[in-house]
Amino acid sequence: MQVVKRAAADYRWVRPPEWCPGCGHFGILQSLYNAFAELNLDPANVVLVSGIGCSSRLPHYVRTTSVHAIHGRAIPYALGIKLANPSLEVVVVGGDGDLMAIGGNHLLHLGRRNVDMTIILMDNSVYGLTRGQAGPTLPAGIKVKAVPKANPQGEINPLLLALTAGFTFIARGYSYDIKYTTKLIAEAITHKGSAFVQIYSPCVTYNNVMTREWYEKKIYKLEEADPAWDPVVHDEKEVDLKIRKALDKIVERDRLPLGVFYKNELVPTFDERYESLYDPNYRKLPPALQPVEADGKPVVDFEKLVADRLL
Amino acid sequence: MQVVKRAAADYRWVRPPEWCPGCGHFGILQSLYNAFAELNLDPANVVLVSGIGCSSRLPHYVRTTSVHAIHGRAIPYALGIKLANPSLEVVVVGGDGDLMAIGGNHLLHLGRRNVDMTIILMDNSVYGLTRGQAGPTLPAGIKVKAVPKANPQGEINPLLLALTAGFTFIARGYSYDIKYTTKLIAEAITHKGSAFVQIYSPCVTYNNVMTREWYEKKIYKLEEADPAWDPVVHDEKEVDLKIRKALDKIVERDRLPLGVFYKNELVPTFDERYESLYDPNYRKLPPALQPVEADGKPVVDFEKLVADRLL
Amino acid sequence: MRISFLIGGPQGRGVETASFMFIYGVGSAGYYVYARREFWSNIAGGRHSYVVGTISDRWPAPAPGNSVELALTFDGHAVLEHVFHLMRGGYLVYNTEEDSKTPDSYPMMAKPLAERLKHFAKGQGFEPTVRNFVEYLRQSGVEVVGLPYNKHISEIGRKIGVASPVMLARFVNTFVVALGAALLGLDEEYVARGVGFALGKKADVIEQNKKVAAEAIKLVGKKMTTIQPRSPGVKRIFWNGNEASAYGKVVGGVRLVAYYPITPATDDAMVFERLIPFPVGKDAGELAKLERIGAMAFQAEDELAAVAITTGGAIAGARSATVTSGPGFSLMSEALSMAGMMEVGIVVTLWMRAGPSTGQATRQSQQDLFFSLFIGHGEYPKIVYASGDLEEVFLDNIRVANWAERYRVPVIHLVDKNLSNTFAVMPLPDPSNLKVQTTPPVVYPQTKEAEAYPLEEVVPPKLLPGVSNAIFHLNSLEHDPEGDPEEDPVVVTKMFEKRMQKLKLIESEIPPEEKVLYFGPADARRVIVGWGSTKPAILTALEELKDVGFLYVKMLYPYPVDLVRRYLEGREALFLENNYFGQLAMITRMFAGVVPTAVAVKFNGRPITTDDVVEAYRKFEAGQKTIKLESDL
Amino acid sequence: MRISFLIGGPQGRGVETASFMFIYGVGSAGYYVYARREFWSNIAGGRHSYVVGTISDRWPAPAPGNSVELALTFDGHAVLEHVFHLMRGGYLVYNTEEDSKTPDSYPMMAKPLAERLKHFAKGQGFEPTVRNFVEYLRQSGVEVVGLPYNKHISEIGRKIGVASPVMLARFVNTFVVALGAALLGLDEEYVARGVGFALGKKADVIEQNKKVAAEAIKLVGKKMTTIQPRSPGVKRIFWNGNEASAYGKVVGGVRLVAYYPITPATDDAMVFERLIPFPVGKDAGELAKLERIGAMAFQAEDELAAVAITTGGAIAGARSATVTSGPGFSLMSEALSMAGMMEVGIVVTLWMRAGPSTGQATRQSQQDLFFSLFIGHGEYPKIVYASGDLEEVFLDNIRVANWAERYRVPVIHLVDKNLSNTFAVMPLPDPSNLKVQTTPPVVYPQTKEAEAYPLEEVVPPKLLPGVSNAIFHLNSLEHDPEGDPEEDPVVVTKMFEKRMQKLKLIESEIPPEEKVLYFGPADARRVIVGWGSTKPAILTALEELKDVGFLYVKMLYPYPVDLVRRYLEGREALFLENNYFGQLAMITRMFAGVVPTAVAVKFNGRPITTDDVVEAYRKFEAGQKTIKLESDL
Ligand SMILES: Cc1ncc(C[n+]2csc(CCOP(=O)(O)OP(=O)(O)O)c2C)c(N)n1
Ligand SMILES: Cc1ncc(C[n+]2csc(CCOP(=O)(O)OP(=O)(O)O)c2C)c(N)n1
Ligand code: SF4
Ligand code: SF4
Ligand SMILES: [Mg+2]
Ligand SMILES: [Mg+2]
Repeated sequence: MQVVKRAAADYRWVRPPEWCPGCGHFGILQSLYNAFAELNLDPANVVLVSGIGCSSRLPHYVRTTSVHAIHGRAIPYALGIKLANPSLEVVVVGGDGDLMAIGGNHLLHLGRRNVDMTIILMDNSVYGLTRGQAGPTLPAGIKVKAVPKANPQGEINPLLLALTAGFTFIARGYSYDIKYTTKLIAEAITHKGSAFVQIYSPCVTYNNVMTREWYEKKIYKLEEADPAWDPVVHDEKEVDLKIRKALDKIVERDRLPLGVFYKNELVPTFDERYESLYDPNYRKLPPALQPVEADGKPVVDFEKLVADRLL
Repeated sequence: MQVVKRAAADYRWVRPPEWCPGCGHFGILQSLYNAFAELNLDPANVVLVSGIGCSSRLPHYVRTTSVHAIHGRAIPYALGIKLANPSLEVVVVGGDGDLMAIGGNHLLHLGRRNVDMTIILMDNSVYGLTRGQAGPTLPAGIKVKAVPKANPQGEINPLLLALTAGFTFIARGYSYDIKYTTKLIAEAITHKGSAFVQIYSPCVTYNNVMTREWYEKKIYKLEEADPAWDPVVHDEKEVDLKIRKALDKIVERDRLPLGVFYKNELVPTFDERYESLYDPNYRKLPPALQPVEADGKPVVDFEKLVADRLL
Repeated sequence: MRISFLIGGPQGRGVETASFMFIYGVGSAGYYVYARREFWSNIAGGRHSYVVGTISDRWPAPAPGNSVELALTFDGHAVLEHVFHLMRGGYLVYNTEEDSKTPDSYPMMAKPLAERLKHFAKGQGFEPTVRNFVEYLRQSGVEVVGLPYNKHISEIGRKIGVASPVMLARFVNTFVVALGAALLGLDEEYVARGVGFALGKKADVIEQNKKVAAEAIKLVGKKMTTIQPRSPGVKRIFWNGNEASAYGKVVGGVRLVAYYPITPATDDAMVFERLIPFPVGKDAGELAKLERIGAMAFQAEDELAAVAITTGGAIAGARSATVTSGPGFSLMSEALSMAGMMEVGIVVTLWMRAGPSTGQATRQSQQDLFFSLFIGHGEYPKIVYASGDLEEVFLDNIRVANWAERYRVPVIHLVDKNLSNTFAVMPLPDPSNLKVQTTPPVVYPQTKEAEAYPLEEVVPPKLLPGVSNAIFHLNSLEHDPEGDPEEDPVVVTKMFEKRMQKLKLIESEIPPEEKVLYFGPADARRVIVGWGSTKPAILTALEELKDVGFLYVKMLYPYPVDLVRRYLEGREALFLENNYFGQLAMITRMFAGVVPTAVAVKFNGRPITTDDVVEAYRKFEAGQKTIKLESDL
Repeated sequence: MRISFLIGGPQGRGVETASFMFIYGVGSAGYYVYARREFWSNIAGGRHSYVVGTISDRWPAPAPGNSVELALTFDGHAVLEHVFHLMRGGYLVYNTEEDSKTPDSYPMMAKPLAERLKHFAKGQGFEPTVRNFVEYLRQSGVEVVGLPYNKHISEIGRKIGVASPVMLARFVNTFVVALGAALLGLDEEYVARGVGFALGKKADVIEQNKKVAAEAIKLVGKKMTTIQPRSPGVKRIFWNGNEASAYGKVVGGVRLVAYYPITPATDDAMVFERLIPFPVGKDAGELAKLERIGAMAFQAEDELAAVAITTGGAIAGARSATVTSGPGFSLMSEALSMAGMMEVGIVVTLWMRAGPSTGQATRQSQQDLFFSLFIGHGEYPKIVYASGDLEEVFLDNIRVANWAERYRVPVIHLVDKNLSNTFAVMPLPDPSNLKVQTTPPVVYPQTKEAEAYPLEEVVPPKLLPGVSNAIFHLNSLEHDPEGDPEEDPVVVTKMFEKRMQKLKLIESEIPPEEKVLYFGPADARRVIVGWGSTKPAILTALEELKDVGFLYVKMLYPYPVDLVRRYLEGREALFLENNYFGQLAMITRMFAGVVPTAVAVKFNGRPITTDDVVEAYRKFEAGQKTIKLESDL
């Protein structure tokens, strides 16, 4: 087979994005194109999965296979796809409302499985598509443009949640910094295990508080602030230390660090666990790729299957 | 009014518990009776709320008002009760399956509101009532009695989740240590804000790994190991430090600390926030206690209500 | 008097604001307006949005049909969208600066529409430019007011001393609205009132826009009509369906609304939230000493939580409601079954939109009738009730809140996208004929274990935690009178029947006129049967269709079998519905055994218009049994 | 030949194991057994559980009625539970050591039952002791075998050299089962086979228990009958409904099962999981070289995830199913609507139990028919199909897996608690008449943007990520052929109709004999109409009720209107259902316009028995229109 080298433009779908001009989500889309090109992913082997939200429309602007599912459930749909065919490159994108409010439980339970897929949180701290209500990452007391009152609910830190969930790659980017975001997304995709990337992505229409200016005053890069920063677990024994170091940065609130907080490829992935516990051929012959009949006859030997039940 | 002093037995319901003999849940039940008695709670002013599970049957064994709701939703039912009438003492009990698997999202979103109520997790790392499947706190690779294969999914640390969620009181007990568990529950109930108590509660029928012996080899008490242990945030400035200290203990895995990990009463409760942002009379005249009509006439002045819309 | 209009332009860029200006402006001249908004399910990004409506000197104002007399367009895209929506003799206002554009100039125009337009132009032998379509309209008898908008606005800016492009851009709304006002013979004062309503009461803003309006009006040489400012003699309100619903909740005593945002339901909750704390009336009994009272509006993490919080609120004793649309309603299935089992009365205001699944989030349908009737596993009593216009939306909110408390069942209140986005200037409804009916809680003098589910009472006593001095157990499991789990077959049967007896109780207590209404001649041989928001269109069509009856069904469950049978006995019935299956027709067959003569359906995401009703009826008269409606305005 | 039996004792303490021993033991003597388990919805704690069934030399073995000929009881509680479940001439085996106990001695006995027993004893003029009830039974013509169990077991222990109380306690099951074997004239060999099956094949355990059995058998002086060991001449299987379902999935090619535990569905998934990896057959084409192949069994965090994972699996190309019961099914509403919209074929095996809400988690009902038909917001195509016995459960699993792939719709496979807990020794079904039908995926030679929803094809092409070399978009929003969001009214209408045409396709392709079956005389004037697990009881009753037909409906949606009309035309129809509303009767009226003559329902959480069918039919014959069944075995 001929090796194709694809460019970012090769991942652009025919239809143009329908976001408000200036929306942070454009930056993430561009970064995704770039990362896909950098990794030269086969667009027919990538499955982009999303829920519902402005952010969740992203797959329609990308030239890869995609599933635009229902609100909050992108992760389990993606998971089903990946479980059935682990050779696919599965990437989930979604908003803070989608992935952390209604979809919070699936995020929480994905990490602990360490399935080899990537979650990209397009975080604007509001519900864009339903016209500007508070998202779960909006701090208490802030009143955004379109709602009548200030937020009486506190915020959740997505990275702390990812760590709690057991994600083995945890990073944070900023949508207007396309180069950096590209790098983080590419790293997340190549990571072996469940990867989580939060990307600050201002909603220019409804979030009049957490704006470009607001973010740019607070963000900094981990590796710039501390050139010795090394989030990678190189040895089992380092796990506790690296988790504690990551936590230390994750709970930072006044300034907002960007970069990779934690990365551990020593945890077995779900595939690996499944092969050792259930089915040694799992990756060779996964559910989606098995023939189940030959000339209409089941491939399974029924009598052998029920042997211990026969009288 | 006459002051009644109630004893633990005053909270015992007429029907006996229907758990398997030796089940850890008995210890929690007794601790709850004790704590209620210690605090002398009015049983007609307490609402015990649960979902579905062996653990969730607990309210039927207690002489207080209770709501035995559906699987995974105890928290939002309890929340609705508390929001409508904040003067009630609302306590949620439930299993690891109920509160952390199907109900994980509600736990995640309760903490950030800091509503003044208590969650008691009766943690046996299995699904008792459905006959022994893996619960979300069962470590990967463990095979419990009634299931065909070892667990391919990792565990979630309930305390780390509680901290992520924003609970302002976080503690862990052990069901066979009734005295200690009583103390923790009483503290949780008196805490001003959202309180979370995890209680190890072995399932003698299905969890043949995490047994009494297993736990008793690992548990220790924070304040015994470190007499200077002080989980309380006494000053706003201490928050970050105390969170980091709590995290340090929460992520401990080889041994299992019991005790109070974190306590912060400086965070405004939801009532307080709601009063300042929405309704200054909220606690004086909450939704459940307002008359809504007088002689069949609405108490609200309709024309004043729509004044800005009249032509 | 009746003038139909539309205002169209790029979504999210002021066309909604312009519509408010126009409607309020016309309203402030003493008229009634009935209008509806159509928009795409994304925020901005260049899609086309419009408002279509009717101005009238009487109420109810007629519902719009498939074409209008006056079209105010913001850009060429809007002209192209509405080429087939203009009446002969109608007026088109448009921007000549877009004359040379074609469907392909508007990347956000729906591709199939662009293709249809090009195909049409080709058939007519012209290039598909805006100019040519306008010319085609002119030849079809449409009066055209074409002006170079930006050029004029710049000139006006110069006159009134505004040069910044940002500022000038803000005048477009006022400019277009003023062109409309000019055609109606209304002066700048009314445009200014619209501006005041839509942009806020700042005097300088109003003054400046008034000047813009005055200048714009001068640019129009024609007049469609002259509508004289008048005094309608009644108090009027400008609101939409979401707002009517929220006001109904407040008046009806709802004090807890938990919700998760979803189109087109969110605004019901957000208006409720905005209104907190509410003004107290003079006759408010013990509350009268307070100026304002509060309530709980709560944004939940999802709909599973929203309905549970709502149920919790009701358990504690607050009148509680949640608002949602199809996807969220689906998520409430399990909890509704529980409310039925646990005997907790809650209200779910269900704003139907076009499904299945995410479907068309901002489009109309009545697809969720079946699902509302049978939602949730297992069998339990409930009420399903539908509103058909804004007055009903308001008043029915009071009714359903009463019923939820009275019967302790989940009450599903069916409304839809069409109602949510209906904007009307209409007489202020009078809620005083409708009582807010509550049940006092049981209060024991001494703490007491109480039966939550006594077998002798169809509706359990109102026991409230912290109020009743009672200790009681509520349960989602099948239970004994104490509320504790029970599987004894005898008790189980009794408990099941006790719950189901509520259906009979509901049937017997709710008066017939709140269940079905009949319009038209008592002896009509043919009857149109409908429910929900098709009501105004059907009533409007009835003015044209003589000798036809209209059986309007509000109570969907428990189904008013006897009433429906009585009205349909011996008549031919055309069922008219905004869904695919003809769901009302089917349940009528199931519950009442009445076989529909014909069924007309529309499932393209657009509401049934007055013209649709007439078309369906003509086909029905001609003997057609299944009729598909496809108009697109 | 037919012997009915029950085995009752304290739940969670061996009575289930004893039942397996007994059933397998009798089965190993060459007989068929059809039995059902009843238990409470908590794990242990002292509730009463039992198995009731029939032994027969033919298959289908008759379904049990409301009383049995042989009752093996473990304790006095069990005697009291079954006082009214013994036939005249039947045999009761009980422990005389409990003679002096009364209902109040058993704190876990359902209070209402205890009250009824005490009331009955009072009416009869005796103290409510176990002894007196046994005496009452004796006087009613029941043969009693009363033995002091523990005394005998200790003695036997002494004989065979076992003294430890723990060990002795383990012999109770064998002891009681052996007493039953004695009455049936079976020797210890068959008890030992039962022990081998229930406790494992360890030779020493079997040997020891065989000795216990031999001793126990000697204690019984009476004999009901002597059933001769026989050779039935066909391969037989011992399984229950959950297992039959799991085997059906494996054979039918299901390779991904995602689930969240729930009674009575869990075992379907857990058996599937246990069987991984599966043995490959010799005719397996390219797979034949492998010995075993794998599959994915996945325990999700909740049912929202379970159904989504299942759908994801199907999108990737695996035959995928989820298993659940009412509460979990409710949570799947939104995702089912999406599967309909996105055109993904999945199977939901719905194990119905008694609702509403948590209801009675371990009890029987057919309450979820309505909900299955109309689950999820919006209108979309689906299939709802029901199985009525274990063979059907197995074979229908293959059918529904085929259909999900063929039509790309959600398929809801209705089974119930009654089936899940039916244990049978029966002929091994032969799946070879049923094809496993798959569609090959489209594979492009070169990467290509492909239409996921071409308008010309009712069922979309099978595009698989990573396989088809295709780039395509799937969407829960209304979409154009490319799968991108579209709200153009013309395209929307076409897409909607295209999806709905599947219903017609399904109707035309699935053969009539897979939709309805008719039993009994072709010219019967009266017909019983039923669905699902009432089938065996109705068929058994038909042997007694001459001249009656039985119309058995398997396809519930799309409803087989023509077939049902044809069979019911001109006949009187009694609908018989395990729910409150008579749901099949109602949908038959809705879809087919057929008015049921009478409806018999049972909603106390217990299945409809053969005696119930006879009772209902007698009342129907006598002209009763609505019949409530209340038997409790
Ligand atoms: C079950 C369900 N509930 C609610 C909605 C309505 N809804 C659509 S998008 C959205 C939130 C979007 O917010 P987010 O995920 O943060 O994305 P953003 O638009 O901010 O990018 C909501 C609540 C829905 N589609 N489905
Ligand atoms: C929606 C729904 N799904 C599944 C169930 C079945 N179910 C009942 S209890 C339970 C889990 C119980 O586990 P846990 O909460 O840990 O309590 P435990 O029995 O271990 O105390 C499940 C899955 C249900 N009742 N409802
Ligand atoms: S509403 Fe906000 S998130 Fe949505 S497209 Fe516009 S700017 Fe982006
Ligand atoms: S099954 Fe486990 S959790 Fe349930 S009652 Fe028995 S021991 Fe307790
Ligand atoms: Mg967002
Ligand atoms: Mg548990």
